[in-house]
Amino acid sequence: MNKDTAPQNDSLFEAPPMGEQERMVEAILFATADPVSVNELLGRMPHGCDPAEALANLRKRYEGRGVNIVKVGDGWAIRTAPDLGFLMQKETVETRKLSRAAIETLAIVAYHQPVTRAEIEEIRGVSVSRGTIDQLIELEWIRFGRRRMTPGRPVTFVVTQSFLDHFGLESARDLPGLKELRSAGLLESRPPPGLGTPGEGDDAEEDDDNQAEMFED
Amino acid sequence: MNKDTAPQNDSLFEAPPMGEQERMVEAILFATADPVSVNELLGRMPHGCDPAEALANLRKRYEGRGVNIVKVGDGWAIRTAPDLGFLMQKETVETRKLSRAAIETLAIVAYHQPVTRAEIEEIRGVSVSRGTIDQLIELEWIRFGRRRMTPGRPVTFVVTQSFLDHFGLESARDLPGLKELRSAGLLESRPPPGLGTPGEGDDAEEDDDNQAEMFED
Amino acid sequence: MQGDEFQEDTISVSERMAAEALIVDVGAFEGPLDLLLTLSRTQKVDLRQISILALAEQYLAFVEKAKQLRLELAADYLVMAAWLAFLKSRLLLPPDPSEEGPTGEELAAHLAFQLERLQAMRESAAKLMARDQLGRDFFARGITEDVQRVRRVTYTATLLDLMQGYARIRTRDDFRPFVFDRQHVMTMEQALERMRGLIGFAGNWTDISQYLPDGWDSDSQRVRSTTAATFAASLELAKEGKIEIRQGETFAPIQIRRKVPRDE
Repeated sequence: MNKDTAPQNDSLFEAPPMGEQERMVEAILFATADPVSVNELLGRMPHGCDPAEALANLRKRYEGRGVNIVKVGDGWAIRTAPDLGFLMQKETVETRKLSRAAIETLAIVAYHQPVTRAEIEEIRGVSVSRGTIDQLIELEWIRFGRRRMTPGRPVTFVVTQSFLDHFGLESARDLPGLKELRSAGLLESRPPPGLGTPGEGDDAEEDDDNQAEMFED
Repeated sequence: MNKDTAPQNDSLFEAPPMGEQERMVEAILFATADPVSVNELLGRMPHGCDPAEALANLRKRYEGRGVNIVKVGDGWAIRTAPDLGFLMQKETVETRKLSRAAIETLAIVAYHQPVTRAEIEEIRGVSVSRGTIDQLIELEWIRFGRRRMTPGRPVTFVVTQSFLDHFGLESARDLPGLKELRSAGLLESRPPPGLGTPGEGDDAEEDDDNQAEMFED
Repeated sequence: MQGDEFQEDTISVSERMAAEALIVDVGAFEGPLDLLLTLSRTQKVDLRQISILALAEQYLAFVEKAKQLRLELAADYLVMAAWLAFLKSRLLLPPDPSEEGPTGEELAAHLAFQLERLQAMRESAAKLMARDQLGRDFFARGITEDVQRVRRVTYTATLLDLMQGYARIRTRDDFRPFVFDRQHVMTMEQALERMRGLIGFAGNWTDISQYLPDGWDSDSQRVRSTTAATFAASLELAKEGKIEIRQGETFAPIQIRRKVPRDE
């Protein structure tokens, strides 16, 4: 130990016992905002102390504990044991109602899967924001299905097992049909729309294409 | 331990051994400067843990060490041993010197809580400036308590966990001399006989009201 | 200086010096109660045994001196002086039975209580500030690890929400022609629904390809989908006993006809 760097404190007093020195190092490492070098310890502890030894003892003492004494650059610091890092996350769970856009999009995917984004937009009559899709994917309620083998090869969306679990369905086919919805009073009673052929032009594929591109970027 | 407050983690796994739990509590307490409640520990540790027991063990382990585990209100924190403060001159944060009015007001809130502004004024015999209350609130040493259910429903003030932390108190019951003051009847709110104390008329209640309103705006 | 001291024999030297000091420091007092507490120290007794009458006289003397020195005293000092003069008269005069309100003794006792309480709070404040303090005598963690707050938002939706959402879309606009959602795919259910409407007229064996909807014969994907759906629907209808189905040989056209109920 280079004693020269120690301040010339009152050398009439003997250095504190090693146990005390360990306490001191412990307190300094704990309270100091930055890693502390041995020289710094030497400067802060009473004259005659041997911080290097105290540090070595202390280091041993903290071996295998919840926090360890680790070397950071030239200094020493107390740090959480690496295997306990997961405790430093605090999860707060907040329950929110799904937005109307998300519910509708989810319903369309469930009833029409596999379905492209363009198709969802066509059914909803409004564009579907990327965020809505992302949110449903993040919730693990929808996932990407196969790409549609049409020009532009748009991605499709399908519902997931999580979705079925959440809504207590065995399969998406268990979703009540329009008739049931109607008889349950969920649909206005109205003559069922004919099983019409697509009213859209033949350029539907092109639309799909464009929108798929929009979606991609 | 009230296990009900634990998040419903996967209960298929057994709780970690007590030694591991101690390590976890140690890591969590070391990581933050603020006291952590048992409930918070419970929420952050794996399901089935008993943080109260782990805390008790850990507290024993740190007895006489350079840092100690101390109780602060509902929470637990690690603090350097008070006898080692001299090592920490570098860490000392220059705190704004509190005025006499602020110190007295703080003491009155601590010993008489919950206490209204009018009661503080009656005890000190002078009006309490807005700045004094603001300063104490800013220091996070006092906070609003419940409204008093008297006419005017004045707000009350109580001390905070930060206050306890700052002055090294486990709870407000540990305030120095509290018992003596109570047995001497000095913490009772004793209404002035008949005519009331000087400066306060019979409309003391109205005063209360006004002051509460003054404070509110 | 010394002559003055002997002339005023009602108060001691120290008391008078204290009073003078008080007057000089009048601005340092935090109101009349603070002044009274300071004055009470000159009695050098426990606050519980304090003579309120003597204190009232001290205070009145102080106010008198302040007036002589033409010091501006705040209104509350004068209010207190008036109140103490009233208290003094009550304490000195025998109680008047016709007079209502608290006795002089009661008022004096309360003032003594207030003084004692203020004193106690001052002492407590001093004890509090003398304690070891965080950041001065003991210290918190220097390197803090922020607890990463992972805010997990769970979204809920019920099956009802889902169905209502779907119903909402499907019933939104009356005038929009029904659009088949998947332009190139026909489901068995759709084919079935279509065929149920047509099968009633199919008395004779008819090629299944005749049942394919208009407009689905141009695109190969559409043809595949609608053929498969129609075929599956035919099987379903045959299972239900609604139609009969036949195929001459492998890859030969599949024909269907309405199954005539036995009693017909």
